[in-house]
Amino acid sequence: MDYPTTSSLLSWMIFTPMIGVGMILLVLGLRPFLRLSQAFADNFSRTVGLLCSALVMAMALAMWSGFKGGSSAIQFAHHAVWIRQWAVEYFVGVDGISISMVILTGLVFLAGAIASVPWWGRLDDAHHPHFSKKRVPGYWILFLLLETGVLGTFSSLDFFLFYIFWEVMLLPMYFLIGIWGAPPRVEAGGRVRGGPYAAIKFFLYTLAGSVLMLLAMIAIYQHSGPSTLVDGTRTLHTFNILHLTKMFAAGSFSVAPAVFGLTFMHAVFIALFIGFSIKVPMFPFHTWLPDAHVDAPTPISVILAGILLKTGMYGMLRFNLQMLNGAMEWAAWTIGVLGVINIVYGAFVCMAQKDLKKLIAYSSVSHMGFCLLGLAALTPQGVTGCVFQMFSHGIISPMLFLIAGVIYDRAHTREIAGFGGLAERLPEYTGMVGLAFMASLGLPGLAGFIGEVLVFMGGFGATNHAFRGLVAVGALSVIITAGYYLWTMQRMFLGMLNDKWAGLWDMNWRERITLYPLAALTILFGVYPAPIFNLVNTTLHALLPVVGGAVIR
Amino acid sequence: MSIGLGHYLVVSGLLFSLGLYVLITRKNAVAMLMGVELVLNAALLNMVAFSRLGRVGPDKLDGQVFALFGIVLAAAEAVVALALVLQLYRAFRSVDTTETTDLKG
Amino acid sequence: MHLVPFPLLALIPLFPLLGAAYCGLVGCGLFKKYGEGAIHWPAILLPWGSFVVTLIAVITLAGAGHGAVLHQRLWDWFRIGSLSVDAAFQIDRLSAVMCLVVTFVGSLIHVYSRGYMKGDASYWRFFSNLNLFMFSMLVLVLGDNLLVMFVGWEGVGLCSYLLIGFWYRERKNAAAGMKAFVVNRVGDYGFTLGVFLLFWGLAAAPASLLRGQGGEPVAAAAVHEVAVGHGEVATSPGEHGAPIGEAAGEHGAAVSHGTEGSEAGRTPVSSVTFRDIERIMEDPARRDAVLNQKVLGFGLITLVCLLFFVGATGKSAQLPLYVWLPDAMAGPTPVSALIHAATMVTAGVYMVARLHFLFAYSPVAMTVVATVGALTALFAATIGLFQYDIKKVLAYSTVSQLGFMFVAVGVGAYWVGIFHLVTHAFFKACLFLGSGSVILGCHHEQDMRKMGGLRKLMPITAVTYFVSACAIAGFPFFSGFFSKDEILWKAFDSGNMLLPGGGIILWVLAATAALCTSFYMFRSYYMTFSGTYRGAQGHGTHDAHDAHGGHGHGLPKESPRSMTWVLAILGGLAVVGGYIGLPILWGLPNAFETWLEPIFEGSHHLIHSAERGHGAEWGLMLFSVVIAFSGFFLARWLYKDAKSPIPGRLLASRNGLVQGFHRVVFNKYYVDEAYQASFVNGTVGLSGLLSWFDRTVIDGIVNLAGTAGRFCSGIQGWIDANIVDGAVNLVASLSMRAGRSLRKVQTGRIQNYVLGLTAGAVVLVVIGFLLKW
Amino acid sequence: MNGSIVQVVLFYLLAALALTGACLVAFSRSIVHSAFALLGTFVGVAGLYALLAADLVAIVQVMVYVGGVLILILFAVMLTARVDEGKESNPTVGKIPGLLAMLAMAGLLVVTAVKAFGPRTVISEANPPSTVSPIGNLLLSKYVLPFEAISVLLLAVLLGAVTIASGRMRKGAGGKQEGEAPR
Repeated sequence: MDYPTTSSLLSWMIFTPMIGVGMILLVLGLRPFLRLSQAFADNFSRTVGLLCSALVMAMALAMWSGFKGGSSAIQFAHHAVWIRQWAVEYFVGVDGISISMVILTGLVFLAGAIASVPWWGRLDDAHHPHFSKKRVPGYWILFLLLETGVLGTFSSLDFFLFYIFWEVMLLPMYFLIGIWGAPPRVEAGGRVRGGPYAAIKFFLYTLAGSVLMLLAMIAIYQHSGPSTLVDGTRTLHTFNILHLTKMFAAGSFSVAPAVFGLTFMHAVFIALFIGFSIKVPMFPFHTWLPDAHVDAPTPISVILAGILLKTGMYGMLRFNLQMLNGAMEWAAWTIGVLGVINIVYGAFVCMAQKDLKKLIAYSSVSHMGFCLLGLAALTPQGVTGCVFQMFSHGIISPMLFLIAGVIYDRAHTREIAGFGGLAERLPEYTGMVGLAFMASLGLPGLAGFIGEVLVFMGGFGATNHAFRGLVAVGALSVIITAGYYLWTMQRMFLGMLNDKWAGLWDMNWRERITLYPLAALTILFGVYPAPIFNLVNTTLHALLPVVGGAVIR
Repeated sequence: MSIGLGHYLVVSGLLFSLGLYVLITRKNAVAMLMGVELVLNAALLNMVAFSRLGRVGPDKLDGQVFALFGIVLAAAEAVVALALVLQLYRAFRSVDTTETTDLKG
Repeated sequence: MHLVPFPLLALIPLFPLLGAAYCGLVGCGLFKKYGEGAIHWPAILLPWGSFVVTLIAVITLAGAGHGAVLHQRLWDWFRIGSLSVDAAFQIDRLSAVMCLVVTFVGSLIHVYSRGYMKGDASYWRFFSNLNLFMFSMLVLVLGDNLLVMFVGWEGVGLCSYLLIGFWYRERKNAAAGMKAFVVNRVGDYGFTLGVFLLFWGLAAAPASLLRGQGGEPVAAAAVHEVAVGHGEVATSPGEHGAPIGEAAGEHGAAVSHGTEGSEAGRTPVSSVTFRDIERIMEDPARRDAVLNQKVLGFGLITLVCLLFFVGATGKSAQLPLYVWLPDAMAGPTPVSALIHAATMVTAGVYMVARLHFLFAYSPVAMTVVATVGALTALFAATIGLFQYDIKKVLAYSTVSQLGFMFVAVGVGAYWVGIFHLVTHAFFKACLFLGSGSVILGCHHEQDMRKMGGLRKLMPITAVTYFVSACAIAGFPFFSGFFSKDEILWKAFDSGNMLLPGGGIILWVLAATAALCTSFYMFRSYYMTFSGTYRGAQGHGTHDAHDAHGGHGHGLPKESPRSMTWVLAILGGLAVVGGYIGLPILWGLPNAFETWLEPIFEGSHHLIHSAERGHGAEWGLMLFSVVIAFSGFFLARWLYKDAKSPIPGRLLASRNGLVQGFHRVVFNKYYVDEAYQASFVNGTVGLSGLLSWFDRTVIDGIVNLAGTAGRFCSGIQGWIDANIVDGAVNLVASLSMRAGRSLRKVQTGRIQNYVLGLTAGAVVLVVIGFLLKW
Repeated sequence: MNGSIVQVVLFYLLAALALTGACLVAFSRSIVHSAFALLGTFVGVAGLYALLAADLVAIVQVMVYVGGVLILILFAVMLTARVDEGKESNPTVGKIPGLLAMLAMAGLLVVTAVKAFGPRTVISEANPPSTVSPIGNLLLSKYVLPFEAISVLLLAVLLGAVTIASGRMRKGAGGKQEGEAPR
C-alpha cells in the first residue's frame, strides 16, 4: 500500500510546463539587456508553449505505453516528504482513474496550444484584434501554469498537494478569461457582461467550492489516525489519500464527531461533493459555465470544457467514490437525480440558446450529467461509462468549441440565427461541424455513444430499480439533443446562403491540425474504445460496493 | 547565637537602601556616584555571603568570582563615570544633575 | 444453431464504407478534376462487390447445413462487467435474405443514380452518402448483437437525414431531413431502453441458475461463463486470436453446438447477442425466470417488445411515428427508392423478425404489432387516395405496405413478413425509380395533374410502372399477390390475438387497405401515363437541376439507358419475385419458407392458428383477387385518359360531408399540424421556459448573492471607514495626547527616575507578597 | 559554633562601621565628608568579606575600592566641587520621598532577608583554606572567557576614560542649541 518512488516521469511531466514558464520569464527579463524585440518575445513564448505542450503529450503517451492496465496499483509514483510537521508529502502517481485524465490533459492542452497561435492561417483583422496577439508572453505563462495545475490535480495522491494544485488551476483561469476574454459589454437590461464578469463569477464560484473542500480536508486531517510518512517518520495525522482511504474503509472515522446530525463521513462527503460539483458543473451550480465559455477565448474554452470540468468529476471519483466509499450508496440516489436533472435540463436549455457557444456550453452541462448518473449507478458499466464519458466529452467538446472559434474568427458573431446556408461556402467546415454534432448527440460508432450507452446500461442495472425510471427520463435527452443540434445545423448551414457571409473562407491549416486529430480520435474511440477501458476498468470496479451475492453487474 | 546568612543580608539590604537614598536625594553627580558604589557594595556583599553561606556549599567559589568581576566592573564604571562627570563639568560648569536637563522631553 | 467462421463477412459492409470514404474524403477534388466518372465507377462497383460477397456467403450458408450461422468477430467493443459486446457480424438465413435485397437493390439503384444525378454539383456527396447508407444498412442487417445492430440502425437514420436534406438550399428539404432524424430518435429512445431492460431482465435470473456446475463461487462462475459464452467463436484457430483469453481457449473446443447439452452452466449471465438471448430463452429455467418478471405491471418481455416496437415504428414509419416518411420524399428519388421504400424502412420488420423469440412470448406485444400494422396500412392507404404528388402517393403506399408487413410479423407469420419485404423491395423500388424517371422526364415536376400521356413518350417506364402496380395491387401471379395474399390469410387465420376473432378484424382492416392500394396505384398510373401530356413543355422547376443538360426543354422523353435497364430488371423481378414463395395451398414448393424455417423454428410452437380450413383459404384468395381488380377498374373508370368527369365533380361538390372528408384526408388528418402544435411547440416552449428560468432564477440567485455580497461589503466599508478606522484613529490620537501629557514626567532628573524605579519595585514586591498570602 | 563569639562581635563591629559610613555618605552635608565616610563603608565591607572567609575578595576590595575608586572620587570632588562654598557642598532634593523610598526598600529587604534566612545558621570552619588559588584556577579555567572579556573591557575603559576626559566636546554636541545651559 505504500508506494515508494518508482519513476520521476510523472514529476517531469507535471513540471515541464513550469520549465517553459521559466524560459519565458528569462527571456522577458533579458529583453531590455539583449534588446530583443517584442515580436521575438511573443514568438519565443509561443514556441515554448507549443513545445512544452507537445512534450507533455509525448510523456503522457510514454506513460500510456508503460502503464500496466490490469492493476489497480499506483504507478509512476514519486513519493517524498514535503512538510514533515504537518505530515504533508509530495506524492504523485497514477492509477486507473487518473491515467486517462492525464492523457486527456496532454491532448487537450496541445490542441489548445495550437489553437492559441496565430500561425498557419489568417487572423488579421484590424477591427477585431485577436486575443492571440494580446500580451502574448503573459498568456503563455498562465497557460503553462494552468497545465501544471491540471496535471498535478490529476496525479496528486496527497490531499494537501491536491488542494494546492487545485488552487493553482484556479488563478490562471481567472486571468485567462478576464484579460484575454471578451471585453466588457453592456447587455440589454443594463447588465454588464463580458470577460471580467465571467472571470470573477468563475473565480468566486469555484473558490466557494474550494472553501468547502478545504474545510473537509482539514476536518479529515484532524480526525485521521496516526500514520507514517514515506521515510518512516511517524505522524499523528495524515494527508495521504491512500492511507485515508484505508482508514475510512476500516471505520477509523466512526468515532469522529457528527456534524449537523450527520455522521462525520457523510458530512465530509457532502462538503466534498458540493465542492466538486461546482466544477462539474452540476445543477444548480452551473451558471458560471455558460458565461465563462461565452467570454473566454477559444483555446481557453477548449481547455475549460475539455479538462477543467473533468477535474470535478475526477474529484468525485477519487474522493467521494474511492475515499468515502462507505457513503457512496447512501448518496447514490440523490446524485443520480441531480445527474438526470443536469442531462434533461441542460438539453432543454440548449434548445433555447441563440449563441452558438452558449449552446455548446449548456450541452456540456447536459453531457456532464451523464457522468454523474453513471457514477451514481454504482455498476461497472455505470462507472466505466462515467469515465469514458469524461474522456469522450474531453475530445468532443474541444472540437465543438474549436468549431465555434472558427466561425467567430471569421464572422465575429456567433448568433445562430444570423447565419444560414454556410454549407455552400464552407463545405469542409460543415462536414466537421456535422461530425462533431453527431458525435456529441451520441451517434453510434462515435465516441459519445459509448459513454452514453454505458451510463444508461449501468443505470438500468443499478440495485435500486428506481434508477430505471431515472434512465428513462435521462434518455429523453437523446431526442432533445438531436433536436437542438440538427436545428442549429439547419439554421446555420442549410438553406440559402446569406449574402452577408459570402466573404467567409473555409478552414485553414491551424484549424485542420487541431480538428482532424480530434475527429479521428472520436471515430477511433467510437469503434474501438477498449484502450480506455483497459486503463480504467480494474481500478474502478474494485471500488464498487459488492451487493449480496449478485454477480450480475 | 551565631552569624548567619540573614545577618549579612540585612546589612546588605540596609546598605542598598542607603545607596538608593543617596541616588534619589543627591544633586551632585559625584555624590550620586557614591550612592552607586554603595549599591554595588551591597550587591557584592550579597554574592559573597551567598557563596559562603548559601545552599551551594562552602567550597563553591563562583559567588566570590562574581564579586571579583563586580569589583572590577565597579572600578571601570567609576572611571568612566568620573570621566563623564569631568566632561559634564566642562560643559555645564556644574555637576548638579538637576540643572543638566537639556535632554528632557 | 452452430457458428461457422467466415472471414469474408466484414467485406460486405467494408466495400461500401471504402466507397463512402473515397467519395467523401477525396471525392470533391477528384470530381472537379476528372468529372463524374471518378466518382461513380468506384461508388457503383464497390456495392456490387458486396453483392458478390453476399452471394458467396449465401452459397456457403446453404452448404453449411440446417442451422448454420456464418460469423466473424472483429474485436471487443465493450467488455465491462457482464456486458460483453463484440464488434462482430453474423449472417444467417434471415440476414442473408435481407443482405441480398440490400446489396442487390442497392447496387441497382446506384447504377440508376448515375443517370438520375447527372450534372449535380454535389455528385460526389451523393454517392458518398449513398455508399455510407449501404454500409450502415449492412451493419444493421449483419450485426451480431443488438448494439452493433443499433450502430447500423442509427447510421441509416443519419444517412437518411443527409440524403433527404441533400438539396439543402431549400429549407423545406433540410427541415424534412431533420424531422426524419428526430422522429427516428424517438423510436431509438424506445429501442435503447428496450436493450437495457432486456439485458438486465435476462440477468435477473436467480443466482442458482447462473451457478456453474462445479460449485464454483458465483463471481468466478460468471466470469467463466462469459468467457465460455464466446468460447464457441474461438473454434476457428488463427482468426480470432487471443483476446478471448485462456478460458475460451480451454473451453472453446468443448462448446460447438450451443443448443445442445445442459445450458444453465454455459449461457452467459446476460447478453445483447442475438444467439445468446435466444439460447437463454430456450433454457426453460432461465426463460421462466425472465418471463415471470413484472415491470410496471407488464410482463418484462412484453415491455421489452413494446419498447423495441417503438423503435420499429420510428424506423418503419408506423403509427404514430410515420409522419417523417412522406416528408422524406424531399430527397432525390433514388434515395426514396432505396432508403424509404426498399431497405431502411423495412428495418423495423427485420428487427421484429430477428427478435421473434422474444415477441413470440408476448401475445400482448404481438397483438399491438399486428394492430398497429393493420391500422397504419389502412390509415396511410386512405391518405394515398387523394394525393397529387406522385412521390407522396408512393410514400403513403410504402407506409401502408409496411403496415402489412407488421401485420404479418404480428400474427407470427414471420417468414411472410420477410417475404412481403422482399417483393415489396422489388416492386416499390421499381415504382419509385419509375416515378423518378417520370420526374426527370417532366423536368422535375411531381404533380400528377401536370403529367399524363407519358405511356407513349416513356414506354419502358410506363410498362415497368404498370407491372409493378399490378404487383403491389395483388394481381394474380404477380409477386405481390403471393406475399400479400399470404399476409391476409395468416391474419385471418391467426389464433394468437388477445381478442378472440381478432384476426378477422385485422383481415378486414388489411383487405380494405388492399382495396385502397389497388385504387390509388392505378389512379397514379392513369393520371401519369394515360391521356395527353398536360405539363408545361418548358423549363425545369428545380433550381438544383438547372445544369441538367438536354432535358430542359420539350416533351418528356425516355430516360437514359442506365436507368431503364434498372427499371426493366426490377420490373421483371416484380413479376417473378414471388415465385420463391408459392402458396402451399397450391401444392407447390415454397422455397422461401423452407429457407427461413430454421430461423423461426424456435418460436414456432408459440404461434397458434385458428385452424380454418383450405376452403376458407381458397375463398379468401379469390376475394383478394376481386379486391385487386375492383380497385383497378374503379381507378380505370375514374381516371383513364382523364375523361371521367366524376373526380372533378366530386371535388367541386358543395356537399359538406364530401368536402369535409376530402379536406381532412387530403390534409393527412392534420396529424402533422397536431404534432407541431403539441410536441414541437411544447418542447420549444419548455426549452424557452427553462432557459428563462436558468437565466433569471438560477443565475438571478447567483447574481443576487453577488449583489448582496456587494451590499454587505458596502456596509462593511462604511463601518470600516467610520468605526474601525475611527477606532484606529482614536487610538492614535489618544496616544498622542497621552504622550504629550506624559512627556512632562520625563523631567530629565535622574533622581526622579530612580525614585520611580524604586517605588515600582516596592509596589511589585508588595503585590507579590499580597498575592502570595 | 566555634570561635563564634569573636565572629559575632567582629561582625557587628564591621557592620556598624559599614552602615555608619553609609549613613554619613547619605546624610552628610559636605561632599568631602561623604567621600571620606565612604572609606569607612568600603573597609567595613572588606572586613565582612574577610569574616566570610573570602580573603581574596576582601583584599581586592581594599585595593580597588579604597586604593582606586575612592581616590578617584576624591579627585573628582576636588576637581568639581567648589569647596569654598562651605558646608552646603552636597545639596539634596526631595528628602521626604527619598526617605520614604529608602525606608520602604529597607523594610522590604530586611523583612525578606529575615523571613527567608533569619533562623538559618551555617557551620563555618575554624581555619578556612585560602581562596586565592582556587579562584585563580577558576578564573583561568571555568571563567576564562569572562576573564578575558573583562580584561578587554578594562582596556576599553582605559582608552575610553582617557578619550572622554581629555577630548573636547564637539561643537553642537553639548546640547546648547537653545543656549539654556549655563556656562
